[in-house]
Amino acid sequence: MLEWIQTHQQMIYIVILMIFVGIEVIGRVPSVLHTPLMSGANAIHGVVIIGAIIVMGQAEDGNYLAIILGFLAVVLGTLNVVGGFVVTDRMLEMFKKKK
Amino acid sequence: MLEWIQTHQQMIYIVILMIFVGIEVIGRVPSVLHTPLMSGANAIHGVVIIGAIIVMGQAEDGNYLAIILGFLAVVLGTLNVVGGFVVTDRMLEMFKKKK
Amino acid sequence: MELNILTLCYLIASVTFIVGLKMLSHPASARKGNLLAAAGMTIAILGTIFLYKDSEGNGLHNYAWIFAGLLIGGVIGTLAAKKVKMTAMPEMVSLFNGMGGACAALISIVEFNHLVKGYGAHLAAGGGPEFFAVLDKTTLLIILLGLIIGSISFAGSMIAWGKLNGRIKDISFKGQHLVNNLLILLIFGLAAYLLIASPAQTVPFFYAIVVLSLVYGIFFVMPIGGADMPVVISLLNSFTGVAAACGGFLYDNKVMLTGGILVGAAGTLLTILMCKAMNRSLMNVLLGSFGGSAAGGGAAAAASGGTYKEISLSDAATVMSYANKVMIVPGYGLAVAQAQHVCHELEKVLEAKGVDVKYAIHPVAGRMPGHMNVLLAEADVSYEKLLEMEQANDEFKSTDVVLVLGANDVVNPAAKNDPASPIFGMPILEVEEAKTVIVNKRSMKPGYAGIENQLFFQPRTSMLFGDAKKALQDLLAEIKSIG
Amino acid sequence: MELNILTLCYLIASVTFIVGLKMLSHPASARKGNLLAAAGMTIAILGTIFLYKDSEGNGLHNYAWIFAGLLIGGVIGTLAAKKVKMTAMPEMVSLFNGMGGACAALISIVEFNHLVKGYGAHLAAGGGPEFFAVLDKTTLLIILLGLIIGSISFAGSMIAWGKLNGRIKDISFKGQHLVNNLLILLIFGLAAYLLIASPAQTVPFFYAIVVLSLVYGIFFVMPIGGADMPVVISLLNSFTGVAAACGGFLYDNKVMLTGGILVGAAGTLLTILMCKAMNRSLMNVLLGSFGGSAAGGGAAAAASGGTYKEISLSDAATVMSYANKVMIVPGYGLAVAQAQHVCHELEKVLEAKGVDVKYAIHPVAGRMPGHMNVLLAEADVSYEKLLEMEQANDEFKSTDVVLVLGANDVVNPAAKNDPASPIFGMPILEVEEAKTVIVNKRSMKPGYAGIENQLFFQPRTSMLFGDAKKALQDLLAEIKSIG
Ligand SMILES: NC(=O)c1ccc[n+]([C@@H]2O[C@H](COP(=O)([O-])OP(=O)(O)OC[C@H]3O[C@@H](n4cnc5c(N)ncnc54)[C@H](OP(=O)(O)O)[C@@H]3O)[C@@H](O)[C@H]2O)c1
Ligand SMILES: NC(=O)c1ccc[n+]([C@@H]2O[C@H](COP(=O)([O-])OP(=O)(O)OC[C@H]3O[C@@H](n4cnc5c(N)ncnc54)[C@H](OP(=O)(O)O)[C@@H]3O)[C@@H](O)[C@H]2O)c1
Repeated sequence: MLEWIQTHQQMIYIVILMIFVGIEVIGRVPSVLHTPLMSGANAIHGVVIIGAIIVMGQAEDGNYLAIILGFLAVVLGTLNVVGGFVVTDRMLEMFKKKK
Repeated sequence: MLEWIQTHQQMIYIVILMIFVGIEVIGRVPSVLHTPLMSGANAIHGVVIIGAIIVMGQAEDGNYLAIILGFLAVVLGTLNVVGGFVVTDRMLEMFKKKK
Repeated sequence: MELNILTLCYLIASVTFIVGLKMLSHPASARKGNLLAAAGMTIAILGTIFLYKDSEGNGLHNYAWIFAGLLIGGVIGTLAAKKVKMTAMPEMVSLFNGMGGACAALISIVEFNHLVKGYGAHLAAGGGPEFFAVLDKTTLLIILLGLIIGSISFAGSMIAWGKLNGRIKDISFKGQHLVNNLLILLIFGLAAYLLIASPAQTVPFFYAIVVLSLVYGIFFVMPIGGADMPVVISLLNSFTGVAAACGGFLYDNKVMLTGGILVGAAGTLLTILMCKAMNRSLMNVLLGSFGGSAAGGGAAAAASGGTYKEISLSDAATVMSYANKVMIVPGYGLAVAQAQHVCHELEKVLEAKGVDVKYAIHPVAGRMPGHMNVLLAEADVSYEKLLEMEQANDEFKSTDVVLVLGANDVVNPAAKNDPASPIFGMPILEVEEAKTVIVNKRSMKPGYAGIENQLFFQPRTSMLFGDAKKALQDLLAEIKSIG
Repeated sequence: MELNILTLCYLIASVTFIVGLKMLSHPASARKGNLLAAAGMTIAILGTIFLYKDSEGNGLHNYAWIFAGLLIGGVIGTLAAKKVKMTAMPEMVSLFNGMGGACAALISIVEFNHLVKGYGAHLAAGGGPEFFAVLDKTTLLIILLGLIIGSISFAGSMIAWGKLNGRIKDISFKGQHLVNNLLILLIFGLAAYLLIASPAQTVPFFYAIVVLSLVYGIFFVMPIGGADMPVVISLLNSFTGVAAACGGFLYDNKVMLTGGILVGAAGTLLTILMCKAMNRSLMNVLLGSFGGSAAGGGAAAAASGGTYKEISLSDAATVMSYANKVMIVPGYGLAVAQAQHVCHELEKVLEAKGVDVKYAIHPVAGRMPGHMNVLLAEADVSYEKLLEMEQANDEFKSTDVVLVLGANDVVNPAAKNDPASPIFGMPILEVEEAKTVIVNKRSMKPGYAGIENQLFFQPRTSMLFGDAKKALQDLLAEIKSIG
């Protein structure tokens, strides 16, 4: 366990700091923005698409399982990212002040 | 430059995240606390004492310059740390509500 | 060189995520924040496609598949997000969240298959059956975590989606919480077994975990009341964040790690803030006790009560036409009846008569935070006319007529007066301060919290029964006829 | 194993720094936050002493020296911090900050000597004169950065300390800003030369940088008005943070890195917040234009003005004794006269007569943020009696007598009424709303901002001239004699 901390210490620092950042950044959000914020955060975790791209791009030619699952992962991940950002933008558009 | 970023990427992430944390953590401080907060932060950067201890502890026996400078660094660093925390505590003691 | 640029891309993307999320939490900068995060994401995706190299220095292939996937996902995602009705947006978010969870789970499955293949190669090379000797436990741990969390998030989000669009009803059975707890124990037990005991045949165990996680996701969300889905979605959202971060560990990929953890942390806090705005604890929401009892408790509560008086359409039209200041309190009923457009009509007609019309927006009116803002914005109601709770409470004293449209809990004085009430302590809109209160709803039935509302029995209050849209249309006609 | 534990120690310390700083920024948890950070620091220091190993696996030696240093520094630091008077605390902080900067600079000097020795060894081993071929540029860069920033912080803090305790006067000469800019250019030019041009003899250049940095630190702080020192100290504080972080890079030491950057970032923001509270920009403070002009501009302003009336001690004593509510507005003059204890006396005597006495605290009254709170707390004034600006402004209307004690700018109505005034826009205590205002100061001279105060010429205002301590003592005697 201690050794594990030693070898992964940089990662651990990044994770802990990121948790602080995540919590602090949200701290002061007014409740009307809860839903758009949730939606925006939803789009950001769509960054998992990068893992899907790597899986897809590394699938060996004959390995149909990997290709099919990887392809599916890319499609689903893209849905998350693109849909997430677009729907958030639509929500926020509603909030903008009328000229 | 790019290569430098690559080799030090973990450090860079930690630094950037730390900057965000530092800024966010302070964000909502009421102005009466400005001075104690400054004093507390002053004590925290006394962490430089660790560098002084390393310098002192690695000074070769005959190297008087290193020993003297290292010793001075340890003394000054300790002043910063100990004095910093004690003076902050005294300031904050003043703020505590009377029973 | 390429890797160096990719590192820079990821660094930029991480920063845009943080700054974007920060901007998203301030009304003035929210939209730009979303675009900024999207730009960062684009950089990270393009960088990965063109610059990624694995530890042996090989780039990616299967570009046709990758671009096809991006294209299909992108087109469907854009269309779905553009077409969805305003009020159906939480469903949509839930669906997209589920996709992300599924994506994380699929990645774990593929990577597990790689491991198994590696095992095969190891055997073929004459290695012993000690599969686990050749593999890094941390890798397996992370694969399993991503799998479990991703699957739960996927299955849970699908159920939440079904509940929000009404296809799935609340189902709970006695001892369900016990079953759920046993299930999660079983899942983690199996995972620990896989990690520690090094069974000879790991593959079936792995797939058992997949299935059990999916089942747990379903059972987890099933008993929770449909109205609590926004909270559940927010929670599952942070789950998916953690699943994405697992991917970051797996590929030593900083942008996945930071983005995932960011959402995991921010999402968890957001979930808690949402619960706070309803004056409830997260536990209370997850146990489904409050939302669940609403239906049952409701009927009982409606049976009791005092006497109330009704108001005729023409009377209502008259008092509103001759008022100086009218305050409209929209609630869930307005959203259900889709009456926001008629409501805006009414506002314009009254304003033309010189009446000062404003809206009092309670933060948890409706079924998702910001529901009323979004709804009224859709009907082109000007932003300046929407008063937040504190402002509105200052103004009720000087208000002639309050028109409550399908709201109930958010105007229930029990939250202030009755310490025994389940909503006691929730800040409410204090409409009873106004000279006259007209309440439109279809019956005397309670709202979301399933409790009686004394407001309806107060002397200044009169009821205007009927579906919100229908009632407003009739009211509008009456007011116009007054001339 | 030992290294692993040390890593954990550092991780814990980093987290306590963050959490401690966060707690420090909320009144209720501030003290605990300070103790938490101190605990983390202790862990990090002890861990380093006993567990540190360099890259070749050697531990530390010279334990006697280390402990002697810790002991000496610890004893002196504790005594100094315990003995210092409340009002001298900013000086103390400045001094400690300078120690930290000097420590960082010393580390850089020692490490540079190591490098030079390494060069010697390299030559002795028959290496060519290309010193820089064998050394990592990043290391040298970081050594130089730590040196420059640490030295500036040290010299600047010493000047700030001297100014605050009155030993050093503001000195500025024509073109000083130009000289300063040239100086900093020269320093970075030399540093760049050392890094890029690989001169044969680097040592003199290095020490030239040391000297120039010290000179720059002195020149940087010299022209800034003594009253602006809190802002300057806060800025130098964040400098020292960055210098400490350089040490973190040098030794690949995470706790130095995180602690240093944390203070660097938080300190910078704090500096900006401090300037904002005075409605000024950081640039404006650093150029020294405002504080500098105070002395000169003051005399001129005092020459103009209308007519004011004085009040006798006995009249003042009478109106205060028979008032229902008295509000005391403390300012810089109270601190200078050390009149806080008499002031508390006065409060108690009036309260005994049934008068309701409160204090109105302006956020930038005095010469450091929170100055008045600290001062009055020292005299045991109860926390509940201190009203913040907003609360106080709500209460002035219902106040019979406002007693302004050595405050000036913070009650100057020009901040509200006169767009041409340098303090226009600063929120002030609106004492002119009260029935009677009694102002105690020694003369009609202006305060910190060097501008006239119309309040003194208003019909409701009367002046009670004299040193705050003396005047209060006399007032107290009079009130007691009334019986
Ligand atoms: N905003 C959020 O984030 C969120 C999330 C989860 C839960 N909640 C909870 O939801 C509640 C929100 O309060 P609320 O006052 O907006 O709603 P509510 O208390 O649920 O009351 C809505 C009322 O609208 C009436 N209604 C339903 N359909 C209607 C129609 N077609 N026309 C006219 N009236 C209709 C219902 O009475 P009839 O059946 O008699 O017509 C009902 O009493 C709070 O308890 C809150 O805690 C909010
Ligand atoms: N708090 C901070 O963080 C901070 C930091 C830097 C600058 N500042 C600035 O400092 C100012 C603070 O305002 P302030 O109203 O507290 O002070 P001020 O405007 O500086 O006025 C202080 C007044 O006290 C009088 N005084 C001096 N010695 C006295 C004595 N022994 N007995 C009685 N009166 C005496 C002086 O008048 P006589 O000479 O006629 O007696 C002077 O007019 C603001 O302009 C603020 O921006 C504040």
